[in-house]
Amino acid sequence: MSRNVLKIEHMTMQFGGVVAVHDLSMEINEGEIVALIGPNGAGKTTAFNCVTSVYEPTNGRVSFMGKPIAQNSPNKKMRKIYAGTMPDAFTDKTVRMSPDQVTKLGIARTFQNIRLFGGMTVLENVMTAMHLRRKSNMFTATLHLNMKEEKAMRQKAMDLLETVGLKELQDEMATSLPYGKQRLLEIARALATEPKLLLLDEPAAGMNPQETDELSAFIKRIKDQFNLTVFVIEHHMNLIMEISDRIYVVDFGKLIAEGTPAEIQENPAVIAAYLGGEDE
Amino acid sequence: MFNTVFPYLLTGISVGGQYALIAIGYTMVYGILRLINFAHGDVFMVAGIVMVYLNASGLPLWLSVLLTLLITVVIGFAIERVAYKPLRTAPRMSIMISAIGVSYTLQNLVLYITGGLNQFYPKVSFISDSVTIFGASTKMVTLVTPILTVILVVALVQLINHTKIGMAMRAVSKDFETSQLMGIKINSVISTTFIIGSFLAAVGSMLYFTNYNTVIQTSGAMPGLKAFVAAVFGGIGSIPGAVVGAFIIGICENIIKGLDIILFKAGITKQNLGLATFSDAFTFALLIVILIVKPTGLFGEKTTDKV
Amino acid sequence: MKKFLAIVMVLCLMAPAFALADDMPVVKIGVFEPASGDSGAGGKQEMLGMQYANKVAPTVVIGDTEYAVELVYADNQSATDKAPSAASELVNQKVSVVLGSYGSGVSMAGSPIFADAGIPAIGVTCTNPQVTLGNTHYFRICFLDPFQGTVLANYAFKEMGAQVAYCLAELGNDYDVGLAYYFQQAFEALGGMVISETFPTGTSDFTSYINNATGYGAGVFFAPCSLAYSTLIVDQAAGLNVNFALMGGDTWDSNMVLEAAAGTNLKILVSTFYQEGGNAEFDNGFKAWLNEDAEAMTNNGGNDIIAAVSVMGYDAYFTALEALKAAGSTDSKAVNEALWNVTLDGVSGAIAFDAETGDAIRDTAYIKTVNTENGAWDFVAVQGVN
Amino acid sequence: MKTKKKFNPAMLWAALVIVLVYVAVFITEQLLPASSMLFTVLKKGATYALVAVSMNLLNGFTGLFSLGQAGFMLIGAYTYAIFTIPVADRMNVYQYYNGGLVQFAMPVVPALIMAGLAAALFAFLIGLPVLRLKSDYLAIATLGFAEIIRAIFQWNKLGALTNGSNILREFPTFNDFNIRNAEGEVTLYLSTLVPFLIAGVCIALIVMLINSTFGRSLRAIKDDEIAAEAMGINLFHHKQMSFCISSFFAGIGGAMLAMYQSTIQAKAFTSAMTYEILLIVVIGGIGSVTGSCISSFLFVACSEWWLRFLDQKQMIGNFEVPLLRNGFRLVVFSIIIMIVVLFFRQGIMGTKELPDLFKRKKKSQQEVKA
Repeated sequence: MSRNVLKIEHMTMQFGGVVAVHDLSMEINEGEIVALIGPNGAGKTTAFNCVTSVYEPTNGRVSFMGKPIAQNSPNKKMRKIYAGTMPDAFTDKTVRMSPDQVTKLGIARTFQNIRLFGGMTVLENVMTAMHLRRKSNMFTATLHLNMKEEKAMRQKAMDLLETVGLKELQDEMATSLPYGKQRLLEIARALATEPKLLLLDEPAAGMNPQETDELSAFIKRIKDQFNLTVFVIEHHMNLIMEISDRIYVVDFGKLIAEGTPAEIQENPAVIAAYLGGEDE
Repeated sequence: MFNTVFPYLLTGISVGGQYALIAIGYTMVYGILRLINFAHGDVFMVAGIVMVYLNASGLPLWLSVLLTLLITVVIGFAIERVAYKPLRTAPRMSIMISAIGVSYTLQNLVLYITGGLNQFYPKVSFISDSVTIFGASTKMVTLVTPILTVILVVALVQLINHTKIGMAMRAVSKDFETSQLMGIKINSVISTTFIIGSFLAAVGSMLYFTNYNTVIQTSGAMPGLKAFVAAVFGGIGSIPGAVVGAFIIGICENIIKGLDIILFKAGITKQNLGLATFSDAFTFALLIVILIVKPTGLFGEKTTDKV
Repeated sequence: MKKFLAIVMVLCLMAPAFALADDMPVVKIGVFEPASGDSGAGGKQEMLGMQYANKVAPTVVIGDTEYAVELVYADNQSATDKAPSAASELVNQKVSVVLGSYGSGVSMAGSPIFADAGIPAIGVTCTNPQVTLGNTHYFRICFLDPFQGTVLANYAFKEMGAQVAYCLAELGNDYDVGLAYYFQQAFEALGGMVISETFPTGTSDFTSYINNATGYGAGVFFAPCSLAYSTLIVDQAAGLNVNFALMGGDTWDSNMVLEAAAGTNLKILVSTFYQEGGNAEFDNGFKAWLNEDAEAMTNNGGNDIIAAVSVMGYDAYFTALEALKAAGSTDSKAVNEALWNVTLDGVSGAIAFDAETGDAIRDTAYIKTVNTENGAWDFVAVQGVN
Repeated sequence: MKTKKKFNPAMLWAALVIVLVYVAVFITEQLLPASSMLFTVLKKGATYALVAVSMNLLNGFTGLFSLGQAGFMLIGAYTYAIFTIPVADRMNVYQYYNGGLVQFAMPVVPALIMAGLAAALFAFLIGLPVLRLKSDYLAIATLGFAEIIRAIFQWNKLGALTNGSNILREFPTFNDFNIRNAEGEVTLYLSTLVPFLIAGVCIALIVMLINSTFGRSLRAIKDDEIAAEAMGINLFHHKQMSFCISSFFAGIGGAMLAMYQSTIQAKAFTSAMTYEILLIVVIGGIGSVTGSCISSFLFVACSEWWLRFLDQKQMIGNFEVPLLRNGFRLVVFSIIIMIVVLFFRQGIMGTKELPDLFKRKKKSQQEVKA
């Protein structure tokens, strides 16, 4: 088995009295495409936010390439209302990183509700994401002494845009693109940070069936091209079943199943959760 | 010790009461529009000027008072309609700039009308009188202000909690768009807010200027800023917060002014350190400390960004 | 709508200034005074003196030609940051000589602009020594703070028997701070104790400062501040039933202080340049003019009590005329040269300039007190340094 | 696939316009009398342009709503003044403090840089706690800090350094850049060109920063903080950097203001000054450097020059124009501002820059041809 890229151990995220993620444990290995599915409000995006350090998990540990990037246990105040499991398992230390540090380590993400930089062109959006890999400092950059680097950045950004098929639109304002293209741009932007692990939050949302079909091929292609491990949240079952190596299913914050696409399709708990979900 | 500190406390409470009446206007508008209404301090000043001119025209005092309240309310209402309503869909910054513009305009208009000279505020016989309590002399208005403030605030809280318009206000401050969809007449709610704010500013201005007897175009700037700080301090959007904040700011400010002598009398310092220089600065220092410790103020509600 | 507004705005901006047409050649005298801000009231009273003087002597014979004298106004807004552009405006209008200002800070702020343009200025009631020190273009017809401070300190210590004095000055007001400083020096030299504090611009609540003075057991409360604040202090001190005397410098010599003090039991002393009744001809003429001119009356605070600063403004105007006559030309450099030797027997006393600093040689000040019953100034003493 | 940098005629035109402006300033200064109000406006305008652009860097490009500009200008102005007052004059200036603490004088350029650095240092310290606050709260906190700075500089106990609350003067001003002959007559006027050069260099640096990879990151923060952070941009560092740089240039702007006014006093650096600059930024267009520059000249010209006639009685023939008296200028001015704020929300330039103007022209020409 290949190397472990992301490991989540007993992660619980509680907002006040609401437990959004409840004792979630999962592993993602190098080169895999792993999906996290579940009904609306099951805590999928919250899990993403914990992995990318937007939120600090209430309890549990997240490790990337064997190194903890987030670890926490409920503090005094939280302990009184804590509704999760194993409150004493991770008290040895606390690890807290900012989202940009996590990105620097090699985790990039896209957003469910597209968050492009509206005031910028398509090309600039991608170039902005390369900022973290720059070698120039503020002075050299201001005095434009980093022309070589800047040129290389531009070139690489163009290459990325070509990969996602947006090269022709490079000078358009990002927000003027159609919805599906904006999603692709988000992926290009995430790729520009040179990630090892790519988190895709509902990449097919708002895409038409044809675009969705193209997307699954596209994800596989970039995975190979950039040596990625992919962690994806999605509602489009066809897409998930087609691309995923393994699938985790959550409901009400809790992990209810894991396995290959074929296993999941036959799992009664999953079926119940989804049918139950439709009743709501 | 008590005798030394008490006069400052007394002044502080009085000043705090005046700030409180202005601070409510700031806090209510912010609660609903998320707008720092920079012009509010100037509405307060204009109320003072209106009173001066009405009184000079020979009207009886009670009529001047009533007309001042009415005119100030109309001005507050008009400002909202002219300067803020057209910008409702504009970015927050634009509307704030518009507020600064209104403040600028009001000050310059008053400068033009008065010729930049101090105007003497009419004396109101009863509340201008001197009284002595616990050995400290003060004006009657010092005692009247906090009491009147508390009465008005209690009335306002009743209005907000137990009337239909109050309910609408609360709804709008929670979620502007949804309440609009729910059929609340946003514009009338906002106008009501401005009317209440201006009314309280007018009452505040009467108490304030009776105490300090002169009005000039810049009279509103400092009290306005202080009241605003008080509103933020107490948690902007929260009426009890604004009142508590105003009293705290008022008292602290006056204690600082007297701090040198208090320390001196207590034997802590040997010489005058000139700490009174920092009476205004301290207000802001206090504000910054509270913002850092509790970014939404004493009674403010916590908000989280949705990702 | 937008287009229309844009056009209207452009028209507003482009509207030319309409020039005065007159047959007689014109000599321009710049009036560099605050017409707004904290010192606005005082500045206006000072301007009244100049306006009245201009009415009394609307023309001047320079060389062989008779010139009409035009007063050119620039409002320095009592602010040191607005003063330079007001001064530039006067320079731009090509005035021959400048009068002003009320307030030392604005005078100092405008001074370099006049210096660069080579225009002389006659300080009317700016009493800080720094106004004229180290330059050759600024003159002054009033006494100075070291003198005034000493006079007041002497009076407070010797005549009133005060042992402790409480000084209160506005932060960043050179007039206040300077006068308080010299008062403190003199008072402490006499063996008294001085507590000196400052208040920030825009303060309206002085009760805590007054409480401070009471707390220190002050015998005199010396607050040489702008008129805007002095009336507040008077009013609030009255409300607090203080048992010390209030003392002010020349800025307090105003009917507005009288108004604020009327009907209270305060003791208020001020030092000033002139006492009404000193020159009957001027007094009568000035009062008659005030009563005729409604706007002038308003600017004087609504009554015809003569402020000392008006007298000083009047004298400054005639000093300028003398200088123009002596120079024999309207060229500002010539006027500057001529000013050194100008003498004038003014309403406020004889004026001649010190050959080094350009300050008027003066050795007396009037001390007045408020008669709280009839709301008028009562003359107390003419006081010199000794 | 290759990304050749295309020759851009719009940029060339823009550069040409800028050069022409400088040449025009230089020539006008030699021709017109030095007393002309035009130069007052140009000097103050250049100063305000720099400060406005520095504020725009924060408000328009980084999305940080800061209202502390006056405080940083104050630091800059004081630093400049304290270090450049000739030793001989110190006894006079520090009249109550025995000549003051500093007993040397620096040349102008190092003093200007010191002014910027001092402001940046304060900004760094203030930024540590304050920049974690969001939008309005940040605005209030920075406003508060500006007030605190003002109080500190006015404190009597620091008088040996700051001259307490008293006026500082006698330091080199713009007029000292004029080249004089032995008789003291001016042979070459540079007093307006110099502020243009100082402001020009500083603004050019800001523009270059905005167009660098750092500038992109700042704009990203403005557009979406969460996304920017997710793209590996350290929010705090970049905000702190932007805050310090903006303050650095505000400090230099403050020093220029000191040079323009020839005297300075802490009292003048109130929040009203910050509001004025904010108005300039908004009128010019939030996020447009060109707009800030143009509007600062217009703003200064209106407030100091073009509208002055409204303050005095004017006669057309025998008809006295009504309403005109002291203060009317400011009324008209504030109404103009309100009209701009309400009806021309984008400001003069929106988010366009100088080269964009030529680009658009070109496009429309093409359309005509087609």
